[in-house]
Amino acid sequence: MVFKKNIGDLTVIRNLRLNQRHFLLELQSEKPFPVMLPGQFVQAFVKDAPVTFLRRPFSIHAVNFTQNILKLLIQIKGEGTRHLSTLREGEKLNLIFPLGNSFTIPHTKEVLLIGGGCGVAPLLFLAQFLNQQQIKPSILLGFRTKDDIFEIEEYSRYGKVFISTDDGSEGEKGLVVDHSLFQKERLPFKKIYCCGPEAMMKFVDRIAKFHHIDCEVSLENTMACGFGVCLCCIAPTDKGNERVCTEGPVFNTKRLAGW
Amino acid sequence: MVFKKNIGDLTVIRNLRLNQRHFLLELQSEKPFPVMLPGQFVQAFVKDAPVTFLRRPFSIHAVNFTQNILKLLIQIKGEGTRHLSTLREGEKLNLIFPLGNSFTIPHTKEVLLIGGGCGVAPLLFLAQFLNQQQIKPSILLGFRTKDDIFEIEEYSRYGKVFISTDDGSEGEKGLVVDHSLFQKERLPFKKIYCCGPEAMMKFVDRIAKFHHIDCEVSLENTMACGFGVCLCCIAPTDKGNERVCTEGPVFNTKRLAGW
Amino acid sequence: MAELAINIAGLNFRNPVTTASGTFGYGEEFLDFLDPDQLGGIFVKAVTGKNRDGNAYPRMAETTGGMLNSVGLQNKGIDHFCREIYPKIRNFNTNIMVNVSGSTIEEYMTVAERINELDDIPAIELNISCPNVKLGGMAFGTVPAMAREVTAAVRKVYHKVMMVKLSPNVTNITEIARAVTDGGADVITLINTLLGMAIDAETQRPVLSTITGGLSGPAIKPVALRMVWQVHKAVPVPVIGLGGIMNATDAIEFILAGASAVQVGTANFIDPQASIKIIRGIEEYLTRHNISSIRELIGALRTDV
Amino acid sequence: MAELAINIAGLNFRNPVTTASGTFGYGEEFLDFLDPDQLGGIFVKAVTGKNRDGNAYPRMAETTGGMLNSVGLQNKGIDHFCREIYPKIRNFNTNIMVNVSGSTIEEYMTVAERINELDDIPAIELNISCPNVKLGGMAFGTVPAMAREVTAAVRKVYHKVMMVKLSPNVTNITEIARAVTDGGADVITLINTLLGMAIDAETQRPVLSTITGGLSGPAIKPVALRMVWQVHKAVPVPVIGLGGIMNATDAIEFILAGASAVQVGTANFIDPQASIKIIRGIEEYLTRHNISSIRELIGALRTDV
Ligand SMILES: Cc1cc2nc3c(=O)[nH]c(=O)nc-3n(C[C@H](O)[C@H](O)[C@H](O)COP(=O)(O)OP(=O)(O)OC[C@H]3O[C@@H](n4cnc5c(N)ncnc54)[C@H](O)[C@@H]3O)c2cc1C
Ligand SMILES: Cc1cc2nc3c(=O)[nH]c(=O)nc-3n(C[C@H](O)[C@H](O)[C@H](O)COP(=O)(O)OP(=O)(O)OC[C@H]3O[C@@H](n4cnc5c(N)ncnc54)[C@H](O)[C@@H]3O)c2cc1C
Ligand SMILES: Cc1cc2nc3c(=O)[nH]c(=O)nc-3n(C[C@H](O)[C@H](O)[C@H](O)COP(=O)(O)O)c2cc1C
Ligand SMILES: Cc1cc2nc3c(=O)[nH]c(=O)nc-3n(C[C@H](O)[C@H](O)[C@H](O)COP(=O)(O)O)c2cc1C
Ligand code: FES
Ligand code: FES
Repeated sequence: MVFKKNIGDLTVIRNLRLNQRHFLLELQSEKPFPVMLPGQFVQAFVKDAPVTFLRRPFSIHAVNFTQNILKLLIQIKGEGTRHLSTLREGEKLNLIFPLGNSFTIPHTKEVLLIGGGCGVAPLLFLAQFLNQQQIKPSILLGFRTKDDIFEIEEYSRYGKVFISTDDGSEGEKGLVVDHSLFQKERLPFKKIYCCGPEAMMKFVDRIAKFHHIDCEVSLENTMACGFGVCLCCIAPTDKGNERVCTEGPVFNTKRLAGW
Repeated sequence: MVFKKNIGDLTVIRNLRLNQRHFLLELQSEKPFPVMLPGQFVQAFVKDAPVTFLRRPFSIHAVNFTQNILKLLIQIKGEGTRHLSTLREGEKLNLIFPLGNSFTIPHTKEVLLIGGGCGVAPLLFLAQFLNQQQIKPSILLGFRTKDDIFEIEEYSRYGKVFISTDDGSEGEKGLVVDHSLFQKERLPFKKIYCCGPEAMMKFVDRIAKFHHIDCEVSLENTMACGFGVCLCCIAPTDKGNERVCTEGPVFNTKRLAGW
Repeated sequence: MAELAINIAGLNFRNPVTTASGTFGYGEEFLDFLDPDQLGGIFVKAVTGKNRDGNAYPRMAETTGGMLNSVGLQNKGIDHFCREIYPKIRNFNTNIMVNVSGSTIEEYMTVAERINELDDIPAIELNISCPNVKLGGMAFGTVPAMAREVTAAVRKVYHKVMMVKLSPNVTNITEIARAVTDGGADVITLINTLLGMAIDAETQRPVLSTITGGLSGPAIKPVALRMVWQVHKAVPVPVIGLGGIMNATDAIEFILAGASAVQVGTANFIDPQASIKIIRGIEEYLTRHNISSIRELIGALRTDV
Repeated sequence: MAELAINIAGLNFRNPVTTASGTFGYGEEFLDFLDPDQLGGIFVKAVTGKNRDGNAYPRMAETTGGMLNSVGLQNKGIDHFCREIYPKIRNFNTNIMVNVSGSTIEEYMTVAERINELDDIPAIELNISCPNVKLGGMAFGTVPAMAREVTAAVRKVYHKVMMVKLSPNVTNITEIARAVTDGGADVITLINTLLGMAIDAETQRPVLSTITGGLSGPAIKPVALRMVWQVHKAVPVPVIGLGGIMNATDAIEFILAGASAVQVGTANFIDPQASIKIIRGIEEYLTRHNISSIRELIGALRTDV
């Protein structure tokens, strides 16, 4: 599927601080949105930041197509995200969107979504989308600690939510792959969608492969352009080096070399 | 005289737009001010500006030593000044100050101040200072047009103000050197202080030399450091190349080579 | 209306703004953002003799006012270019120029010879300046005798406009420029990227898999301008300038320094419409300064006192 | 408390942070901002044989992430230095090193010989890399044989620690590094400025009176890091690294790449306390990473996969 790419200023209508390291940007467009699917991302231009030079990629967290509102869930990492965290209502944010491919529509209703850290971002949009396909996924979210948790009610609207924290302060203690969901001989899932740190995704994929569950992951990468021309964002696949921003960011782990 | 240089954050307590191209920044210090004299300047750090790299020099426009308030009068020229024009109350501005030498105390009461464009900036502080020495200077201010004029009431508190505009929309029409003040055989001034574009200052100096009037000018220059270490800000004087930021910015025109 | 058209080595350009190799894909990727037919030309990305996978990830590091890349000439080779890419782009109504790369003189010759057969490619840009492959062009671009040799060899098999793209990583750029002019270059383009390096202090590792990479973006503009100025004065052939051009003012600086045309590179990543905005900005500049043709600005830097 | 002290060619440094020649005056100008005795050392500005007025104004242009300068070694000459400056700075309790510049081998020798007599100057930095004077050092710094010759000549008359500062405007920095090592350099410092140019599109003139000038600041950091890394691997003598260091992270990157110490240059203009903040930042880094001495970091870049 080919998506028409847009470039333009969106207006910040809300900048909500979720906790010390995360915030939620609600952006409104004057023009109607194009088709956008879960797993796709935007490239945001950080204006007036002395250090950042390139755009910054963020997954589409949620979309309201009737009101032309797009949400980004952002973790403060460095200068670029710190700067975006200071955006005020009414200010503009220039985006190129939508970029990349998307999660595929599953051929099953037994679906599990797994997110870690700010890798949870694209899963809300995905859960919403699955609901529209009459699928209520299970959603397993991993956080470092209780204080990092946010928006559980949002996810709960679309499926059953399970939580794990590294320190056990909420939900089960440990990594997502330690969760009791997986402590069974046969898992009740036929499809896993996963997004988070690479190490976590590889762990999840190992479980998926062991249980012969189809698994799609959204890869991390450092990107210069985000729309396929610089060839900086490469992942080795069964077809050689492919562009994470264009052939990805979502890959079926079957296709990833070295996984 | 040696001034102790300070570096620190001052708080913006007012940012007043005077007209399309000029604004007035009022900055308050928590610490008491050091000695500062008219003609001296500050080096301001433009935070969060993607293009500006070096600090920007601005003359001290006025000082309130009891309330620790320092005023800068700034003309929007490029990225740096545009950025400063958006500072809001409560934000911080990092300054190195006071820098450079100062206008000297005149040995006469027959004093004329001449300013053109935003070269008027140091003259308010100078006029205030002269008043403290029981001197009421004449003040000749040149602007492009009526709409560019500002703060005349302020200057009027310290001396008699004359105005010229390029287009004659206020005061006399023409350049400051065309002003009727100078259309006399003998001028009633023994000292001229002048600040503005170099071409203007050279014109004024020619009049001053013709009438044997002592003349001090504040030189324009592009500066990297502002405190005497980079040697980028040079003016040719009777002692060779001198640093405008340290031996200047104020020079008696007698000492300037080529004037 | 000011005149933007120029002619470089017999080739007509609608305007002096082109896009740099490796930063514009094959042009297709930009169709959602701009109309390529408005551009002066497009330099498509490097084509080599055979398929190349390029370097391992990570290939990119952001730096102050720029970026490092170590893509390493990833492309599917000349056969694939002729068969799959060329048919899709040949009908763009602008000059499509191919960046020709290789590890040996023979490879350069093979690729150039094949491109010579393609009717709708009026020029090649010989890339003797890629810092990101072991046996890549950069060695050719830093030794005058080798630069001359590879240029002369390709000259024998390539009969249209031959541009040669120089590496800035040299002591004396005019020496290299003279060597490729002697070798038969019709046009010199410069600069390619500066060799640089980035380190992640936290992990204590290089950011790039290749340790070093090529620096591009506004950080390098002063070096690029200087080299364009030096080469413009040193050789009789026209120069195409690039390196950190972000806006029309930058482009005009290069033209004043002696560039007959410019290429927009890294700027495309940040604003895919940058090249079009630069064309409009040049037009405005000419109008504002009452200059009737861009040609009057080429090398017009005023250095009298 | 992590150990910051290092020893370079027999000379003890309290910490690896020094200030770069031409950006720190003679140290005195910074007394309102910092205590020089906290620094690892100070490289005072270039001293030549005779008084030099330097170049005409304008000498400075701001660029993206950096600046160009064309000061041109303005200084009052070696006599004035010995008579007027030395007595004022000799009692700073830190290493005061003098940047020695010239147009001829004889001039370098004369200056070095005079400085050899000054008890409280433990080292010189031979500047064979200034791009801003016609017969300035840069010619010496770009041709290996000349670099070797001037180094060897000064080595004969200078008997304390001799550092040689290299120009980055070369094809092969390791070649020059080897040449000055052969010539007797105890330490190599790099990099000096990159040759660049700025143009004012509105006036259509060069910004600098000299047309070209030296580029410094974070824009050049990737190039500087790369050269420090290359030279560290190529020669046995210690390296002092600089080029765009603005904060402690930058400094640590240079040390990881192989620098035994660093110099803070242009950053002093923007924050005159930058050098002191960098010392504190390095201390914090070592503590956070549980590293007992800065010496463990020198050249410790991890390049295994
Ligand atoms: C397709 C895609 C979707 C993404 N979606 C989201 C999202 O929805 N929410 C969110 O918070 N973040 C997301 N990210 C990550 C986000 O782009 C980075 O965190 C951001 O660019 C960091 O910018 P910065 O200037 O704050 O930090 P920087 O100063 O640039 O970097 C800080 C640290 O983060 C590392 N880093 C920076 N960018 C990346 C990257 N792309 N991948 C891995 N490590 C990186 C750097 O190496 C550095 O150590 C996504 C990344 C990609 C590629
Ligand atoms: C000692 C001193 C005192 C000053 N006092 C004041 C003051 O009180 N109020 C005020 O508005 N301005 C003052 N200036 C000028 C002010 O510093 C510049 O206008 C400002 O730095 C421009 O910054 P920018 O980023 O907005 O413009 P830039 O983008 O840096 O420059 C815009 C244009 O202005 C020119 N320019 C920039 N800086 C200077 C300079 N220092 N001298 C001459 N031309 C320059 C540039 O060449 C360019 O063409 C003073 C300058 C000096 C040296
Ligand atoms: C990601 C990337 C890939 C590049 N690939 C090529 C290439 O294949 N061939 C080439 O000659 N130059 C290549 N370049 C260099 C650019 O064409 C250009 O010379 C350089 O980036 C300087 O210009 P800029 O600062 O405007 O980007 C590449 C640059 C970048 C950033
Ligand atoms: C204004 C200025 C003057 C300089 N003068 C000298 C000098 O006299 N001798 C010298 O060896 N280097 C001189 N340099 C170069 C610096 O010492 C340093 O090598 C260069 O600026 C790169 O480091 P930085 O990016 O940290 O500034 C000068 C640099 C600047 C900016
Ligand atoms: S980020 Fe440029 S190709 Fe993917
Ligand atoms: S601005 Fe640096 S010496 Fe004057």
